[in-house]
Amino acid sequence: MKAGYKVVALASAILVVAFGLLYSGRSVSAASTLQIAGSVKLDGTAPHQKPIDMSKEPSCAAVHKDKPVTTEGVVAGANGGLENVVVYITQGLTGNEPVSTQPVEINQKGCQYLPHVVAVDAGQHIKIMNSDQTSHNIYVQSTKNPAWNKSQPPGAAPLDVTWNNEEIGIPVKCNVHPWMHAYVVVVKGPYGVSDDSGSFKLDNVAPGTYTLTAWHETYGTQTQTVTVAAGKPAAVSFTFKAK
Amino acid sequence: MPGKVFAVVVAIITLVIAYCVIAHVWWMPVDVSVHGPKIDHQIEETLFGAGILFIAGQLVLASFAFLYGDSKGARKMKAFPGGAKSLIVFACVVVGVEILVLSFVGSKAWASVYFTPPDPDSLRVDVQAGQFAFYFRYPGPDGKFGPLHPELINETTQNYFGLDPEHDADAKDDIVTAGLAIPVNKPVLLTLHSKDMGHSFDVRELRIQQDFVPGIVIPIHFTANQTGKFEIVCTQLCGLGHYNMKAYLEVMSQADYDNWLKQQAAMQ
Amino acid sequence: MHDMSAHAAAHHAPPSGFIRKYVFSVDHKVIGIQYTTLSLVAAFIGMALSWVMRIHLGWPAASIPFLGTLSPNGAPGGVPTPEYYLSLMTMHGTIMAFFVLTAAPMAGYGNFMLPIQVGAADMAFPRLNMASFWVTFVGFVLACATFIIPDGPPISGWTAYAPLSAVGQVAGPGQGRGQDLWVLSIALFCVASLLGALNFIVTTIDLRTKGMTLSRLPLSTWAWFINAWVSLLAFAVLLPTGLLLLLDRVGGTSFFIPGGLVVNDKLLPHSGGSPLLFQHLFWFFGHPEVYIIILPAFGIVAHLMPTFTRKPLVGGWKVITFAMIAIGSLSFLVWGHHMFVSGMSPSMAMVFSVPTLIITIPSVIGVLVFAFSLYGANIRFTTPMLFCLGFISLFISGGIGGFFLAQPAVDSYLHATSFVVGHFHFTMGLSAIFATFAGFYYWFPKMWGRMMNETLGKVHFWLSFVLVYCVFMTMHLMGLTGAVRRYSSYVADFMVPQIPTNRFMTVAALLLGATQFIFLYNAIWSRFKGPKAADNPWGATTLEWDTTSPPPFDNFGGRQMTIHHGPMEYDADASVMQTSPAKSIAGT
Amino acid sequence: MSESELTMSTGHEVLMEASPYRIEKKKLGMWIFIVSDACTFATFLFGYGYMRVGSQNWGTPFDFPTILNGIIMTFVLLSSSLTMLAAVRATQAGQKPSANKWLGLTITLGTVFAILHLREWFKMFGEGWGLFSNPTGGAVQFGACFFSVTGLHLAHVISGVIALLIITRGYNRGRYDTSHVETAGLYWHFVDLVWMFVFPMMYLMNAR
Repeated sequence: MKAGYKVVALASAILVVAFGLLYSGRSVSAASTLQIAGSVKLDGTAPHQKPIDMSKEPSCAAVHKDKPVTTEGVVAGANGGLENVVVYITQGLTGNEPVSTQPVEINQKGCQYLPHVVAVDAGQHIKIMNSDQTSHNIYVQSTKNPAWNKSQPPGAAPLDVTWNNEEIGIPVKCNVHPWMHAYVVVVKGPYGVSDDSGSFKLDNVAPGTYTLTAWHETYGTQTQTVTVAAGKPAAVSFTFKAK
Repeated sequence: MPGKVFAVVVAIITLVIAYCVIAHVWWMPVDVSVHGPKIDHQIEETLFGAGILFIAGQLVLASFAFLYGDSKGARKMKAFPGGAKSLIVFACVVVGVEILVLSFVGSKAWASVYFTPPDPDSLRVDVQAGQFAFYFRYPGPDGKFGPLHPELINETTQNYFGLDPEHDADAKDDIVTAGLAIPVNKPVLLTLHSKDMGHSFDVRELRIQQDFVPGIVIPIHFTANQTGKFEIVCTQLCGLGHYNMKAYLEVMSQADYDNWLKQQAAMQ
Repeated sequence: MHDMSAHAAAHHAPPSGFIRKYVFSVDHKVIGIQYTTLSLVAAFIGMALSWVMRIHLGWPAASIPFLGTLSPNGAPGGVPTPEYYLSLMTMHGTIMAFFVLTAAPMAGYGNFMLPIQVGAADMAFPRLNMASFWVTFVGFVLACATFIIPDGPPISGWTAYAPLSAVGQVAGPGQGRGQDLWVLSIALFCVASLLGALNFIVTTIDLRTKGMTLSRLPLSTWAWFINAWVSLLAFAVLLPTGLLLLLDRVGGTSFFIPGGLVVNDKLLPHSGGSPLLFQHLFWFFGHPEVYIIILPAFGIVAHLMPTFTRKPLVGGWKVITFAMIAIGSLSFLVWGHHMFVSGMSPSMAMVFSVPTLIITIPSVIGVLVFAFSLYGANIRFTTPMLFCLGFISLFISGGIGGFFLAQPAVDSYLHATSFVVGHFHFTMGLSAIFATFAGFYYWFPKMWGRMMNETLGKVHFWLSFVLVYCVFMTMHLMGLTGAVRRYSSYVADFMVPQIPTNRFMTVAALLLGATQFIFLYNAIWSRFKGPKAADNPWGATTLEWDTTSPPPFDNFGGRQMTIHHGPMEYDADASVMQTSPAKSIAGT
Repeated sequence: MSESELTMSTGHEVLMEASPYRIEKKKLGMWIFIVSDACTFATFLFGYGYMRVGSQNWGTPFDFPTILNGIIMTFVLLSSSLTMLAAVRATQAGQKPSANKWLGLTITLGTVFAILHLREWFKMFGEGWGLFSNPTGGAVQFGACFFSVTGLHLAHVISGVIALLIITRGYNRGRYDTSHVETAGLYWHFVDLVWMFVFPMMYLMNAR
């Protein structure tokens, strides 16, 4: 019986070591492709965003009757963060970054596009879904990619679409509900979109020096260079001045 | 034989239709406008006059088909004694009278809607139609509408009219809403703009239907005499969202209206 | 001159070789059959489109079998998108109004029968005639091609109101290449109709055989002749309208596009045009077009009824002919009644309302003549005669609707409701179709030399007649509730209660469509297996029945016909009608 | 066509009901065509009038040289009508040589008209006129109306010239006869008549 304890102890010891090795191995592999993390700040107070009256579409108005939604031209997040800023790399890429295979989703819910701004790799798939009881039309006013305009009745299968050329800030709108707007940013290489606290991160960045560009639908673009050294994630921060 | 069957079928069809109309199986909705009753009366009068002609015509046709089947020579054929002259006279007189009555009374109804000038102190509301929604603009406290700048129209910032509050004093207090609210028993003057296509302003309960024509401003005026919530729909084909281009008309008491306008002003 | 008689001989010798004989034939009979066949195909296509619309209206969420695979873009999973519904609506209207109702009773039967009825060997300009068919054919192909191109068919309705039809792709799906193709197709159709009308007029004026005075013309010829004039003027206006629209679309002009248009937040570069100009031009064509469709129907019914009632029409050829002339000429003064609520000056509305009401007088006279010609007759209820009776009944029902829509005050409520849809389906749609059916059953023996099956024909009539009322009279009544047309689904709350009504109409419409296959089967079966037709199976008195069925290449086998009295003039006792043209027409 | 020649050659009235207009079908056909073509031109001119009345800043840009050019064009086209008349007379009299002379002259005048017209067009293009551009800052409809209306007429003139060439050739080869020349003459006179509307409405009304 005692031998049994020994066996268990030994086995567990081996397991611990094994897990330890595995873990260290993962951290090593992580070190080889770093990430750029950072945050976007809004300097000043965001302009007044008008509330949206959806009374035209009762089913959607019902969804928001507690807190009316507003326009999303400038969405200021917690502690001065600026939401919906797309950060991507404009210089320094090797050109053979892998296209993310994970499809991005845009949901039409309560007569809003969720999310309001999406970024994708050129060629990455986007799933456009309609969770409303009304039919929307999706008008993609792209210029470097073929523009299209198509209705999606309630309960229709999601649309699976891709954009093959880089294009920044493709306006997407629904004519049936003129207040519905979204933007698609098509880039090559890593990208990040700032969340409600203004923070973002770009994954799988090889060490090197890059020019980062931050794009916002209202405030336009900013660029800065950042160097990603092996071993530690680079931190950057953008600041947009409220106009 | 087929003649008799035809006669019976036509008679049945005629009676069923007559029943549907008389029994109001399908009928007009409640009428909430001051001028509406004139139009309703006109429709009913036409239903009556034309209905008589309809029933008479169908029954004449049916009875002739019933009576004059092929007798294989048993019955000598005879020409219609009245001859063509009587038919022509009948047509000219009966239809002519009908026409005179209808256009006389009808033009009165039409004139009452379109030829009476709007009440000078009527409530003015500006309507902007676009693919695929209506937006309404109230002049605000100053009672003046700011000028429109089409190049400024921007749906992302909800600037559906193309107002420029920074530079136009009159535009500062304009109130833009997604629904039309009006006080009951108050004359209303709408000015219809369209920013893109031809649209139409149709409220069944008001008995008003008027197209928007891009490039020109079309005034229409009416007075609603009952409170309630009614649908404004577009009846002029304007694109893929035509079927869902609508807004709501709310006729309220003056007090409710004032509150509503305050809320809307706060939401600007 | 001698070489010309050689020409003449060559003309009278039928062409050899399949292509010259059946495809690019200059023989008016072949061309007539080509037109009729084209219309038949078009009619079934248009009908299929209406089925999809009806099903979608009755059961908006229903997935329609095969549709998902037929057009995965327009109807993913078989459920039509709103824009696809509008495309179907547009193409249904276009195909039915132009390629069926305008083509079949006029170009189809007219081409085949008019030269024979006036005793000519062919149309005045056979090559022109061939050209007009093939131009029509290309136009039809272009119209159908809109379904194939990625852009899809236009969504602006058969009226193609500017600016929706003029500003291009930004206006919505189908408004790019689709609308371009549509305009081209209509322009081609205009050219073809103009050539056809020219041919009809010249043939009727110049190629009448000895003794075929105007007073002795068969009433169908009269109708085609009057109608040719109306088409000549109407299509001559639609053609330039289409060209101007095309200029606006591709040339960057602004005839129909006003300034300051903002579509999808884009300020368009156009300025100064007028959408109302387009409506005026379109309806100046568009309303005569309605009569272009109904006049041949009048003619066919007037032509058939004496044969089957065995007695002349009340008032002989004069009354009905002058009624048709009056309708034809008044039709150019009424276009404004389509624009009562479209921003035209209200006083103009009253001006237009008067001739619109007045035009009912000749129409009523026509109907009365038809109805009272039955008085004291010996009606032979053959299938063609039944369809004639159906025409009269439907035309009464449809005409009644005119009293409503002719009055601005009433129209301001009924405009753009399903009442209008029911009204024009009765008047220009189903009435014309019934007369076309009557003509088809009546002339089939002459065109193909075989009789059609009477029993199937009668079944076809009874079902069609009842179902037509179920569909389109219901539309009238539903219109009283203000149910708006051109809506693909019931987003407006007040239309939700009409869903059961729509389901009833949908079922009836599907049955009505199914009924037409009885007709199709009857036609195809009789074409090959039907009993051989005599030269004059109906005992009619016009020239087309005084030759073989089908007629020889030169129509009368070299005989030069001479006419001694008209189709409705009889011997001393005017009560009995000749049962053989031989008596009324002496061959020389 | 040969059908009519049969009837014409053997005498229309013998076999056929007399044409109420006593003219054979080719000519009648041309008359009918003229009726419908007149409607087409009328539509264009109606559109022009509608545009003109509807716009505030129409402007009358044509200076004297342009009007002079227009007058010369009018003169050329009118005289071509006369030469056409002479050509028809000659063919009726069966004098081939003089018929050829007159036909040739008509064709030349028609060509000269077209050349003058195009020259003026290109001059205007040079000044910045276009279907949707107006260098004087007036209504852009001007270019649209001017070029579409005169363009339609020019197209008629050019196709008329081509038709005349073909007919002259056929006439000399004996393939076409007097009736063809007469029919062509009808068309040519119609084109002139239309110009009599186009010139005042498009040029004189827009003269400074």
